[in-house]
Amino acid sequence: MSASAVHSLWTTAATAAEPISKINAPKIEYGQLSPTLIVIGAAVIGVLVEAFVPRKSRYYAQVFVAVVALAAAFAAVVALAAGGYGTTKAHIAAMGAIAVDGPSLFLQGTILLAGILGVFTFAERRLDPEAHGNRVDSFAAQAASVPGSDSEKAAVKAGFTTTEVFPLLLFAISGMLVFPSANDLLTLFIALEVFSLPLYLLCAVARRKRLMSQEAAVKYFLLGAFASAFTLFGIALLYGYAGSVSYATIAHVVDGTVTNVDPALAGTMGNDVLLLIGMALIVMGLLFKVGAVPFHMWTPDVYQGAPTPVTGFMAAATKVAAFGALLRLLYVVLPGLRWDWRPVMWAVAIVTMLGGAIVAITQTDIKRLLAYSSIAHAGFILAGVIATSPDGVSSVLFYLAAYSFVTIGAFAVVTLVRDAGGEATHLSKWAGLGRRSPLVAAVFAVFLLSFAGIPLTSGFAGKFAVFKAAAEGGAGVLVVVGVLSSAIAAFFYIRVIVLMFFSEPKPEGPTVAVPSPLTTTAIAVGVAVTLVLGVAPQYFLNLASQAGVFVR
Amino acid sequence: MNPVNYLYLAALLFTIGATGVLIRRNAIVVFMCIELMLNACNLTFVAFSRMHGNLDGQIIAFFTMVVAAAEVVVGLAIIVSLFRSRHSASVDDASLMKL
Amino acid sequence: MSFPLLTATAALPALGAIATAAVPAAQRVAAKWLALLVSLGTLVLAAVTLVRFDPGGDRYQLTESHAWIPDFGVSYQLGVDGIGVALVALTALLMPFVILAGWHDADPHETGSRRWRPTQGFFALILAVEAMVIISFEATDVFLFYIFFEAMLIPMYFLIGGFGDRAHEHGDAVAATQRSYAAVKFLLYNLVGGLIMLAAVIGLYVVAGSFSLQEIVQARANGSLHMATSTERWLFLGFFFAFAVKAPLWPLHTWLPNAMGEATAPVAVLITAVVDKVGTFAMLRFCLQLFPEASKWATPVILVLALISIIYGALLAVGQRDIKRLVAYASISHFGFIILGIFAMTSQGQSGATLYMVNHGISTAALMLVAGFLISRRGSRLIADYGGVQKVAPVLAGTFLIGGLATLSLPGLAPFVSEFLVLVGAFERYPAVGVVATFGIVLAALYTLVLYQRTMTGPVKAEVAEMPDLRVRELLVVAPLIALLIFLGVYPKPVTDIVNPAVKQTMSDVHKTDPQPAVEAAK
Amino acid sequence: MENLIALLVAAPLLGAVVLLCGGRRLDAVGQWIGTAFAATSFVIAAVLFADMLGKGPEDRTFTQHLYSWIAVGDFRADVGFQLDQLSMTFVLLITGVGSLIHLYSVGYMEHDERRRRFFGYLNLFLAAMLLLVLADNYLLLYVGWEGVGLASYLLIGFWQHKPSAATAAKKAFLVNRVGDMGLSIAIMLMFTTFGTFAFGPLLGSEGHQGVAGDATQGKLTAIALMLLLAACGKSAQVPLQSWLGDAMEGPTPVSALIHAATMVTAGVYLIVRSAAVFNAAPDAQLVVTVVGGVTLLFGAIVGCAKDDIKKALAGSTMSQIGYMVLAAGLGPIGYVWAIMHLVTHGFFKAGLFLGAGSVMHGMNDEVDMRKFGGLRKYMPITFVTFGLGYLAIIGFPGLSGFFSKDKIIEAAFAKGGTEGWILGSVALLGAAITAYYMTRVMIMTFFGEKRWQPDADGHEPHPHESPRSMTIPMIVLAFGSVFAGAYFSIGDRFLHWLEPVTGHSEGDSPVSALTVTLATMVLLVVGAGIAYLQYGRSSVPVVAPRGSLLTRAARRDLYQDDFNHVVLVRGGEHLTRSLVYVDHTLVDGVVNGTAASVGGLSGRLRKLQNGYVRSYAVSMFGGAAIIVAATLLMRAV
Repeated sequence: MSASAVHSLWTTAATAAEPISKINAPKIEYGQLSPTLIVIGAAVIGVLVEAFVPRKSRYYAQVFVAVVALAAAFAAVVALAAGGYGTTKAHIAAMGAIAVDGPSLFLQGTILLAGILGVFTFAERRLDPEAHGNRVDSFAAQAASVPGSDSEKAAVKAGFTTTEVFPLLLFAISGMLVFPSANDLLTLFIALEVFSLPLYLLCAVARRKRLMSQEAAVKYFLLGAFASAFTLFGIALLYGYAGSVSYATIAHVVDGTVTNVDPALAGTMGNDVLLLIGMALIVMGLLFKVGAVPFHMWTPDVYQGAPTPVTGFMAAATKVAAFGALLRLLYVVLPGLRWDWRPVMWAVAIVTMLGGAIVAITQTDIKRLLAYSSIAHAGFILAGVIATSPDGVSSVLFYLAAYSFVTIGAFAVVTLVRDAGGEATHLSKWAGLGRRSPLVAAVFAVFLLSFAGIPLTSGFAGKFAVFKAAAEGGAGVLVVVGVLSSAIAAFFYIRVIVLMFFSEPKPEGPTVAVPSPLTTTAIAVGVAVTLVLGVAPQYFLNLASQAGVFVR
Repeated sequence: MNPVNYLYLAALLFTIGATGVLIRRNAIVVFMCIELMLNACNLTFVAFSRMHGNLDGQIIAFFTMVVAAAEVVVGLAIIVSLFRSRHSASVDDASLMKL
Repeated sequence: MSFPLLTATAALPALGAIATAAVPAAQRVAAKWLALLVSLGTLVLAAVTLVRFDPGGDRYQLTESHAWIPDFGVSYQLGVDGIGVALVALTALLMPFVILAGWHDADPHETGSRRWRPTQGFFALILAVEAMVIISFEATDVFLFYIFFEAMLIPMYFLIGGFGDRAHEHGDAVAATQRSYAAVKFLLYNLVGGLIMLAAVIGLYVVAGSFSLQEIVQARANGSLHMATSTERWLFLGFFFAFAVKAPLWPLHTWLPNAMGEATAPVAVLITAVVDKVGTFAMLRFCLQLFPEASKWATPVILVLALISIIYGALLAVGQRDIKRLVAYASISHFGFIILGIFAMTSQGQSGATLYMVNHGISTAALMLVAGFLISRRGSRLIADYGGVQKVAPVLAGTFLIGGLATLSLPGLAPFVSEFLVLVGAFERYPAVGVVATFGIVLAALYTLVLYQRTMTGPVKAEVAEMPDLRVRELLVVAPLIALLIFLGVYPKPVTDIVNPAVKQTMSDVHKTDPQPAVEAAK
Repeated sequence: MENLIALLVAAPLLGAVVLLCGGRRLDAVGQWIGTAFAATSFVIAAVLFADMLGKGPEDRTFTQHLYSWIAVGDFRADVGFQLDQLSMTFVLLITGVGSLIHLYSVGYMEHDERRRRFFGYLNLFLAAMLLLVLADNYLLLYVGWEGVGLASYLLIGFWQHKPSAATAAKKAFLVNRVGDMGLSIAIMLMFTTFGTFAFGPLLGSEGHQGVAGDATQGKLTAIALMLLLAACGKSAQVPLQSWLGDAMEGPTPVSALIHAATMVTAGVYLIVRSAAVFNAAPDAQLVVTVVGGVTLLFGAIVGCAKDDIKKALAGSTMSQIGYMVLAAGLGPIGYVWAIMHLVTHGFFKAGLFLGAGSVMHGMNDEVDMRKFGGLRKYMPITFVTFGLGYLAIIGFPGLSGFFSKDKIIEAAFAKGGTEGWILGSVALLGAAITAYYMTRVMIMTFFGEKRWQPDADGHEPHPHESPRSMTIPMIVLAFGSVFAGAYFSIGDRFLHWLEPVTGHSEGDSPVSALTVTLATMVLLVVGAGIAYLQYGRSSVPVVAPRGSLLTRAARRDLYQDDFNHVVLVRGGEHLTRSLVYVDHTLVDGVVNGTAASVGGLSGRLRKLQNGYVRSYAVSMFGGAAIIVAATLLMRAV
């Protein structure tokens, strides 16, 4: 970089006598950002509720606020989509920070619905036996107090409950809403942190098995922060490469179609090493969030340790948000780099599919099992991402929608199977469940079959869509690997079914708690979506394919 | 002085931070190393912003500090609660869940 | 549009399944009757289909077509040709007997919660299987077929793993583990096959851009759709693998003996007489029509495998100690014949194969169900545990013998016609193959008669001395089947007339004609 | 009139259905129902016969087409009947002898509670056998062919509680299946060669010539040999003869009807029926004669050593059928004589078996001739009828066997050339041996002093004459065995009767008929004489002496059975057992192995998840490094 250019910076600044007020005020399309804004607002209200509403009624207030807010946000999304913002009127809002287009609206809708179901499972208070006459949910009475300490006993006795989880959830959701629609790297990073931090906390506040819960939180937090540091560094490098963090600009620079190159930038701009490393690091950060091998190792531990409602929500919503962001990054920013990132993504997809499926075989804890299965599914979705075609986008969107509902439903069922120590997550305890309570077992079997991708379930439709897109995108090998790994995966889903239906029930086996309408709704919706998307997916496929176009 | 050197320094810091994460046991120290990595990122932003002659990088640096601060809050909360229940902040002790 | 007969034929058992499953725990007898009535109703519908079907008419009749998942190029297309309608009829025909034979197989005997309703489940699952099998015989859309081809595994899986023989020589615990092993083996084998087929299905879509069988076949015929040789072969292999697992063809057969051995006799019949037929049927309908060239390319290997199945299956049947496993291996041998007939690419071979599917269904049903009655009486599947039964239960022994004679395809019984047609069909194109296959009939006699001799003749074993003869219900199951065997053996025309045109079509699809007799050829 | 043909088959078939499905309520009258149906079809046969005699020799072929059975592509098989002189001969023999034996069984099976089923089986047999000889195409013939196999299976194993009986039945069916394999291959060959396997177009009927001759030598020989294989199975010819001896486990009437008079001669029918094919395949004919010659001696030798009266007779049956096959192998020279011998043999062999049965009936089912002796005093009728049958079979001048066998020997010489001499001398030798073993049977059974003792539980047998229902058939058959031959031969009646179907030609015999006859006589006397010296003069030991090597070999059917046992049975068992092992370890093992290895891999990969957050970080860091490196490399290369 030449000294003259640097000098010119100051000189222009000096000669610019007129005040800085020339900077015209930012223009924010509040209407189009309403979904996010509503949720954030609700989250803030939630905080105020914590501050001012008396303890007894906080729970109800929080649940009310959360549900209403999410519903409203969803309504807003629908309204926007109906208003054509998903298709014709799709554009960049908020000074280029946020893209309002098909994918964002579709994913925001999915996240919001998942969020509502999440709130339901969070709010479930009938599963655990009452403590001192107070209904309790699956969160610690007082997260700060040491497990088993007097202070905790006191808290339980006083009937405290951690109602903060609801605002935290809302904050997380708001971050997730922004994440897939972020249109510059800074927004991306902020959104990432906004939805990650609350999740870290939520992981730590389990009522039972607190040590595991806290350990999960620590692991999640450290690794998450580690990953986001990489992401940030990647962002920095990309900024260095393109001189801007806005997707459009970077894309232009990548394509070499950038207009009026500032001579000052000529030095670093177009330095592909920066570009490639930066891209790799950002992608890595996103792959961490979706739990792709080799960035997956947090998944099993966190899924197992976190309170099951949190796990369910996290497993569903995080994947949706992260894949949305990944899609936008690869399709909007880096399409010019296809030939660089596709081979890498191929490799990642393959090891993810196989790794997840293979390791899952020998798992003995249902939550860990589902964790590994979620890893395998991340691999399948990656196969669709790699297709780099409109079909690829829509298939991924569809898959995410289908997958998130199955996941929430499955984890909701996990919360029901309990013994003295809380949830009985060890597989051996599930033996003969089909004999004790056929209905619950059958429902869980439906979810498992959907995970396994058996026809007439949403899992099959999604898998087919993704593989089809991949094959059309010329990734036939991925399809074959995917098929093989789903064969392997089938084995452990089947194993659970065998356990539930064909093994004799253990005398000291767990009991199935009768849930409140809340969890019941969550599960019912899960089953319904699973079957509907399996038998008559056309409507949603249309939705997805309409939503399959990014704005740039 | 050529601002590119700042990039080298940043990369160095980032690597040191990363290495620290990998080798240190105490959760606090690990966390500090992560902060170090974030700082390296900030330095990079600023350096580039200097080189490109636009202010985006510097603004981003401010955002990053805020985020880092938030992270500290959350992080410390978690680590402290872990320490209180285990009387140890060693990340290696926190390995109940494995396999 | 007219009344959707085909849909109705498949939908009735489907709805019946739901209804049966919904019957409250207390009224399990009602569930049985409901299931029986539904299956009879389906039989009526199938009969109507058979009547409405005009052998001289279009290739696919009673067709229905509705858009289903345009995004996947999938439409809900039904239609039957002679082969399909025959097999639909077979399925519908066997079901009432299966249900009747399994009348008491699912009476609850283990402690479960009051919501545990094995009986309802058992019959609901059977009906579900019927529905899925029927629709996959009717589907003319590859994807639609695939969906049910795969989906039918699940109810079958629960039928195999969930319900075993009432008494078991090794006690309940062992029985349970063996059952679930068999069920899992069944599922995984077929699932892997199906998934590999899925890859091929997707590939087909990428190549052809449609799943409609007729469209693709036409497109290939008029050259508007060109498939690279290698592509066609890969796709063919993908499809064929799945069907070969289902059929099952050596060396993919090992799941069948486990499944049939552990499942109750009616379920075993369901597997071998109905579900497995989907595999051979699909070879005839999909492999040959979609990939004629590849089929011809693969023929030599497939013929060899079929021969191995015939001889190997028969020899292993001879070596079995377990009645049901013996029947299973016999079936493997018979499936060898069917596949041999299909890939002989002669009208005799393919008509024979189709006829064979029908006849084998009936004859195995007869043999297996009687075997089931026998086993339910003594509570053991081991041949060695029986002896001299004909002395105490002559009718049972007699029906068992007739079933056996049908299995060894005695002239005058239905299987003979089909088996001879298959042999001739194979012989006229590949004499050596025909001759080797003929050894199968000797081995068939061997394992059948050995089985009969060991179980039914000789001095009466103490354990069977008190064995009651066939009850009315059981006789009601067996007698019609035997009558049918004899009728179709003496007068197979009704079936052949329906099948022949379809086979002629298939033959023209693969551009094959029957070889001419040497003498006329010389002239 | 021709529409009666179907009834021939239908009547006994109906009988079988009625008896087998009738249930216990028919137990009392079962035997009479069965006999009635058999007689019915005999009457029908007689009517048809009369009708046929009314017609000229050329239009004596009746046909009846019922319906098209199998029709796929060019493959057409109809259910239709063809009744010509050849089939007529068989029909009369089958229904006639059949009815008699039904009658005989009424007495013989009196005390068996499963009588009804027995008669059902007998009727089933009649139906199948009639179908066999009446079918107008090979596939339908095949139905009858296996039908009689089934009937014979059921009847041999009628006393299923005896393991030996069950085994014998199974053996019979299996060996026959091997023959059937030949028949089905022959049919396939015919279809691929000629496009048809119906008698009319293939073999030709009155008026037009069949296409049988048009094919190449090779194909014709193949077809002929396959037919021969079938014939060997059914007619117990070497190498498929092993089942006949064991088949004697069945009730004696069964042995008489199926394993002497009718079913076992089906092979001869098949060959003669397929004359057109064989005539065009001389090589195959030679093989046929060889098979016939070998079996002729084989059976005779076996017959000499057996002490079980029925087994001895079985050996003789084998040998006599050997004569017929030999004759049939000679072509037009021999066809007629083969059939003629077949008919006469039907009479006297049936008679002999019934006699044997009557003896057993009187002797508590004892079959060991060494425990008989001097029975002529106790059962005179049996003695006389048996004696006449004996004279007939050894070919005593003037009796049936004399004419038929003599003709065959002449024909054998007439074949001319070396094989003519060989076959002729073999036939002569056979005659001698026949005389020997039959005399032996005769003497051991009816002459000498009584040798029977109380059996295990002290029952002293009280030999007595059998009831009339048994003796009448024996008498009738005795008449047949005495006069049939003469009746057929005077004025060559039989020759003229059958010639239109089989054709006939006198070969050029190197030796005159008279010489042959004289030679036969001499050898006859010699054979009988030796037997007399051995058994008539000296007393017969109750316990069989060790005997010469040949004797011991003959007792064990010349070890041919042992060979089968060692090679086929044992070998087969080993094969199946090893295959079961293979299936379990290899075929199944491969799959399970893969599954296991995946599981193992899973177990190992699992270890990576060691719970230490820092190692997770390492994997992330490594992953990141690899991705970065990969992306850069991707660009570099």
